[in-house]
Amino acid sequence: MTVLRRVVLALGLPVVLVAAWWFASAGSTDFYFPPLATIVEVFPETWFGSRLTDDVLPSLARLGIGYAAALLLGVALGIVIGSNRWVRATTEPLLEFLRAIPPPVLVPILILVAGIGDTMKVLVIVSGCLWPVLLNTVEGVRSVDDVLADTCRTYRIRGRLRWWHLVVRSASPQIVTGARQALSVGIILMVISEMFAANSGLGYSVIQFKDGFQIPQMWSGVILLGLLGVLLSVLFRLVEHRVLSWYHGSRTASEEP
Amino acid sequence: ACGSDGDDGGGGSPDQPDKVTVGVIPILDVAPIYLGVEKGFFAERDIEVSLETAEGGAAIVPAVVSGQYQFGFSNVVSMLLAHSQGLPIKIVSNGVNSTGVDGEDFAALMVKADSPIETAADLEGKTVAANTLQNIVDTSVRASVREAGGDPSKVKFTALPFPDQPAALANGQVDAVFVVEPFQQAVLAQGGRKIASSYVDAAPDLTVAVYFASQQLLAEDPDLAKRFTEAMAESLSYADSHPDEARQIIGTYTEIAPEVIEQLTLPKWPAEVNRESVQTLADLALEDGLLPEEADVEALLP
Amino acid sequence: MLAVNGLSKVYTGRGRRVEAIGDLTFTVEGGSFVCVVGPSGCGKTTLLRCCAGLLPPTSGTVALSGAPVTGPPDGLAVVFQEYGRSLFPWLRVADNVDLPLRAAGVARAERRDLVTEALDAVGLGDAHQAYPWQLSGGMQQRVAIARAIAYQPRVLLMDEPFAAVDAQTRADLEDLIRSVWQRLGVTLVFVTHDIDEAVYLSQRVIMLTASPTRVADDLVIDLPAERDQLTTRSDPRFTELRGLVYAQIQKAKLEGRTR
Amino acid sequence: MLAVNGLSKVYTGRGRRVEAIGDLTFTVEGGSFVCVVGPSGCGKTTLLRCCAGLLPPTSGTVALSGAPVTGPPDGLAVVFQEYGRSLFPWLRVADNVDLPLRAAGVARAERRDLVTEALDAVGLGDAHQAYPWQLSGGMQQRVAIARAIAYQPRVLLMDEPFAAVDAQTRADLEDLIRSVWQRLGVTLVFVTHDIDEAVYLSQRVIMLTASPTRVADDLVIDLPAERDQLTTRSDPRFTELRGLVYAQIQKAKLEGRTR
Amino acid sequence: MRLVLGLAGLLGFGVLLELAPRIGLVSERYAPPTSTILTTLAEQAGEARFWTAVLDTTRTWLLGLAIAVLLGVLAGIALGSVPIVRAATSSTIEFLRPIPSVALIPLVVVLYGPTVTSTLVLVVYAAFWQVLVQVLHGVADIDPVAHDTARSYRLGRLARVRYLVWPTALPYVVTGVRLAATVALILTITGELVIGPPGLGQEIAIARTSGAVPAMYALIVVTGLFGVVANVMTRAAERRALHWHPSMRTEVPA
Ligand SMILES: Nc1ncnc2c1ncn2[C@@H]1O[C@H](COP(=O)(O)OP(=O)(O)OP(=O)(O)O)[C@@H](O)[C@H]1O
Ligand SMILES: Nc1ncnc2c1ncn2[C@@H]1O[C@H](COP(=O)(O)OP(=O)(O)OP(=O)(O)O)[C@@H](O)[C@H]1O
Ligand SMILES: [Mg+2]
Ligand SMILES: [Mg+2]
Repeated sequence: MTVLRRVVLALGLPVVLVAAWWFASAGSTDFYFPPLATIVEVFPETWFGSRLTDDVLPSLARLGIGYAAALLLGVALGIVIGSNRWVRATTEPLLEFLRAIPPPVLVPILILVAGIGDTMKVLVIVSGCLWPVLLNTVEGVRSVDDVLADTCRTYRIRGRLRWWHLVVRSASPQIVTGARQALSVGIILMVISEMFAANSGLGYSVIQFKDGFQIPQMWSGVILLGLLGVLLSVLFRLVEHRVLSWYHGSRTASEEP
Repeated sequence: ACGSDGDDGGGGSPDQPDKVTVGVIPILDVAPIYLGVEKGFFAERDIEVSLETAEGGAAIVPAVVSGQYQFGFSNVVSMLLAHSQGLPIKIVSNGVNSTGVDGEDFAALMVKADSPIETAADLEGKTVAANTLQNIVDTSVRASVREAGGDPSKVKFTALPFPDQPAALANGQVDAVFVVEPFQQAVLAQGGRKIASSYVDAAPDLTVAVYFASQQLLAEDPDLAKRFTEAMAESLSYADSHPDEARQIIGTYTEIAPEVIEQLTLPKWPAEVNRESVQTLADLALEDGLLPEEADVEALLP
Repeated sequence: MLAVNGLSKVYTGRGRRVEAIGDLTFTVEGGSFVCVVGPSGCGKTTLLRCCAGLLPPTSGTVALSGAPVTGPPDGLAVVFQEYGRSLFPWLRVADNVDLPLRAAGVARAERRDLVTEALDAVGLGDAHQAYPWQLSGGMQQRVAIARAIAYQPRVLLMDEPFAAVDAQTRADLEDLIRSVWQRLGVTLVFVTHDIDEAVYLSQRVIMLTASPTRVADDLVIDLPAERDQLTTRSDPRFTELRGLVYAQIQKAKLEGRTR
Repeated sequence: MLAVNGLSKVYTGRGRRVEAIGDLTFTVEGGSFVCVVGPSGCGKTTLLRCCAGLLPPTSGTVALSGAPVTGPPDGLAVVFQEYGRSLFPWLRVADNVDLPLRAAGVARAERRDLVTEALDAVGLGDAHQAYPWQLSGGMQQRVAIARAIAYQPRVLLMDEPFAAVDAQTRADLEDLIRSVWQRLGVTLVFVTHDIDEAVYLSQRVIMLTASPTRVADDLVIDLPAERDQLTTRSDPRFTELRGLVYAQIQKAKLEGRTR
Repeated sequence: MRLVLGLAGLLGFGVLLELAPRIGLVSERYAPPTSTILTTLAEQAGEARFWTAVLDTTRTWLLGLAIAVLLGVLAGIALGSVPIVRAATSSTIEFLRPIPSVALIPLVVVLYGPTVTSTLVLVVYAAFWQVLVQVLHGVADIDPVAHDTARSYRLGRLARVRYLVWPTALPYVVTGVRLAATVALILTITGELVIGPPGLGQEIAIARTSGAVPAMYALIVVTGLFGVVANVMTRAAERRALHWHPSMRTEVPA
């Protein structure tokens, strides 16, 4: 696939959708659905001023830390839980129990434990990003090819080498799936974490616009979140292509080059 | 139970009461409307009210604007903000007022028992929890700070829902909280101390919250709005003069423990909006930068 | 010394009960080269997996140098029949061969030599940097063989290791395995379907019946220790032994059919 | 008729460039039985995959009955070298065999007969209800063969289909394939490493060089159409042809080495 | 055995939460001990209102989940099997995925009112992506040899989806359903909490704004139990549908 083709494919649909939105919303008088032109107009003044450094960047930093922590924790826990059925049987109901608790009721509990500072917000992000990574890792670890597992056993490949070269690598396609899920979940939880005990942040701003009836600004925030998602997914793909090059190679080996 | 069939604009025929849905928050402020429905003040005026609860304005305001609810309950500053952004709404009835008595209001600015903070002026450089920021609570607290001779711009606010504030105060995560009932009782129970009654400081007999409707409804069915206003007025007066019944009805739509209900400081429920207090709030909001320009308070008030 | 005693294995599960191994008893002397032949599905792979400690037998025991085998014993290597699946798709060929050595704590320089040597020996000197899935079936199988050789095991179990390579390469690999065996003194159990190969390679051929599997015959191959493709295969004794094995297999097959 | 014209295939990707097929041109008459032999890694699998329309060639063309092959053509069946991975682990053996027939819209009763017949023919009459992963390697390979036979293709491509089965079963399968070929008149391209097998089975043996692959030799097998394991294999002409193929392969190998 | 272990895990957690306030690690007022929560729960369970709420929530949750899974699977397979469509839509998908449902609440309320429909829309929006992403990755996991097999035997598009794509993606789908189940539950509760259609979320909102801490935790426990039940159900379904999968072969003892 040439670069040009790639760009056209990546931008084609968005361009069409944006155009459709632009024309459909032009002249809209609906308070909650302002014209796209208005949203675009307020976008730079809303986000490119001091908000970028005061709100957006700190939020992104928290997102980065929370995401990374969830990734590490999820993979580590996932390996332990996935490779031992007794551990799995013991922990699964409890984890499912915790998983089902909605953030709006979970956050107050976290506040009790971690206060109202950045730690709490990072924890909120972790509490959401963890699950996709954990679940996918567990399933990935469980479906390790049995011939490969036997190979490791006979060659007495144990300990760190085994964890890395058998368990993590073979689960990595699923781990990557989980990590990709967690990426957007993380952005969402970044917003949710800033609904509580916050007075700055990207998510806080969006919520504040919503509660202050500044609807075009709110829309611009939503768009910013979406663009953030796209940007992070591009970065993610770059990393993924390095990490999973063997996988994509082996999956497309038979396909047209 | 959604009243999407109520906005037909034609008004009810005599034997067909108007079905009306009102969006409220399940807190003690709205006791009068529950009481009014029970007492039949609305039925008398051919209005069949169904009350829908939501956690806050996030859902009530858009629901009223889009005609899903005919009326809604909201605090005054939110109304001012919405109006200033051009949202087509109008206040139709008073909602709830402060008691006007310093130290004996249904809401208070509170600190821990052993806190060095004595007055609102001591809050400079300290963190205060407010349920929402850039809204009525922080505006009122700033008024308290100002009145106590402090610089309100030096107070840090952090958003925290009322239910989570007592714990945050107890654990020292914030220096002060501004809570309403029943959380005022909770903070008192853990030994907290009132340092100001900010709703009282903001304006005398401050109108805290109101009932509102969309301008579309007012234009299409002014009669219904008039009857609703009347019924509300009667409900408010009744509740104000029958606090025991008000307390009793609070027990039906909340989960507040009966012994706590007995101790609650009830707000005032005058029948009329305190117009000056709304204007004062609008001025404060302008001063604090919540509003970009002077609000047209008259256009918002009934 | 590998001692298989009264071994039997029954697979149950998902409504299918297969008595893969009926009752097997035999011993393999330390340092000897034994070939196992038997009809498809008779339980050769199952046997090897029991010997490697990968599969618990239903009854009976396997002992290596007197110690019962419960898990894979030290210094044992297996070339799996499913060679493709036994290679790590995320490791390059050289790393696949290298990994067991790393696990065994061999020094880096020595590892590099062993890997290069083993890959050269199987004719894959130029494929170090390829991934397994970029290789042909026969090449993958040779990687698996190279890995086993580089590991320098004391016991080597090979499950149809030359199934996917051409005749010429096969002959080369046969000689390679024999030289490795002679050089390292490893105990070698080798499953094959090729009767000529079994006779050419080993000191002893164990023939299995169809399942429920028993030992049909156990034949000592009294060919001279020095063998080569041309002279050994044209040795009259070779032809004779080959005929013996063939006849025995035919007999076992017929018996299996009439039973 | 299958016409391969100037076919070449270069694999690129992940830092490895392999000229798997140099330049191949040959035609296979409709209804004929051709065996392809060549050293491991010379591109036989690649060739079959190009013929099946599964892999676009780098240059050159493949045409079937005059129509260029761009995707898998109608009435074509392939037995893959990676037999294990070509069976669907989520389907029972019988369903694996049945699936292509269902896709082809064959009536249920007929399908049942075809499946039973094919599985019986490969000696798996009692494994209908098993899952592929419950079978031994040889049994899996036979399922793949049964699937191809039951499909009754017009063109059948087989990639080392008997690699995992024992000598006796192999002989049976060889006769089975020949009888299927004669009965259905299918065009058969058969990759094998066993020179005897190639000569025994086919009407023509195409020998390939090591990569970059070319046709080393193309030998017509002028044995009588009626063949059987005992008489044909002891036919002097058989021995002669076998020797020819062997010599040619040796030569190609040596050439490849000196180049 | 599994059941016993699972209960032991939950029990251990319960004991932990019982002890934490008892030994003064956290304030009993804000983190009531397990026994108090369970007593309150028992009281609640005696009221019809509680069961109505449970029923309402269950209905919204299951309906939303079903729609999300259905849409997610269909869209995932459709997008995933055609590489060019996948490439053309991926940027749009990545744009839409991180948009938080909470920010959409006013918009949804304007469109659908403060009703169950609004909650459903939020539930479906949030849960859909979880399934979609899993399915997309699952579809990409097809074994190339199996794929070639299907192609060479000329399995039609439908047959390929049914016999190749679907079974390959199924393990991923199961994980997707498990993720979506709790996300849907969370959004159902949140929707009821914020928007206000009847259900457990609204009960939680009332308990919360009333400062009834034990009652609130009792309701949260119910939510958690929902999650546990959902998992038991998906696991049971998985054991049936994926018995052939390597991860299951070791599970069912030989
Ligand atoms: N995991 C399993 N579950 C159930 N049955 C199995 C399993 N593995 C093997 N079997 C059965 O056990 C028997 C012996 O299988 P095994 O793989 O040991 O045969 P083999 O001698 O290696 O055959 P081949 O030469 O074809 O590889 C077969 O009937 C097979 O169906
Ligand atoms: N997907 C791939 N990517 C890169 N190179 C490949 C790929 N598949 C095959 N090759 C290379 O192409 C060459 C021919 O491979 P092919 O599988 O066609 O050989 P073959 O003749 O079938 O060998 P064998 O008899 O061992 O199966 C080999 O050198 C191999 O490394
Ligand atoms: Mg085997
Ligand atoms: Mg090949």
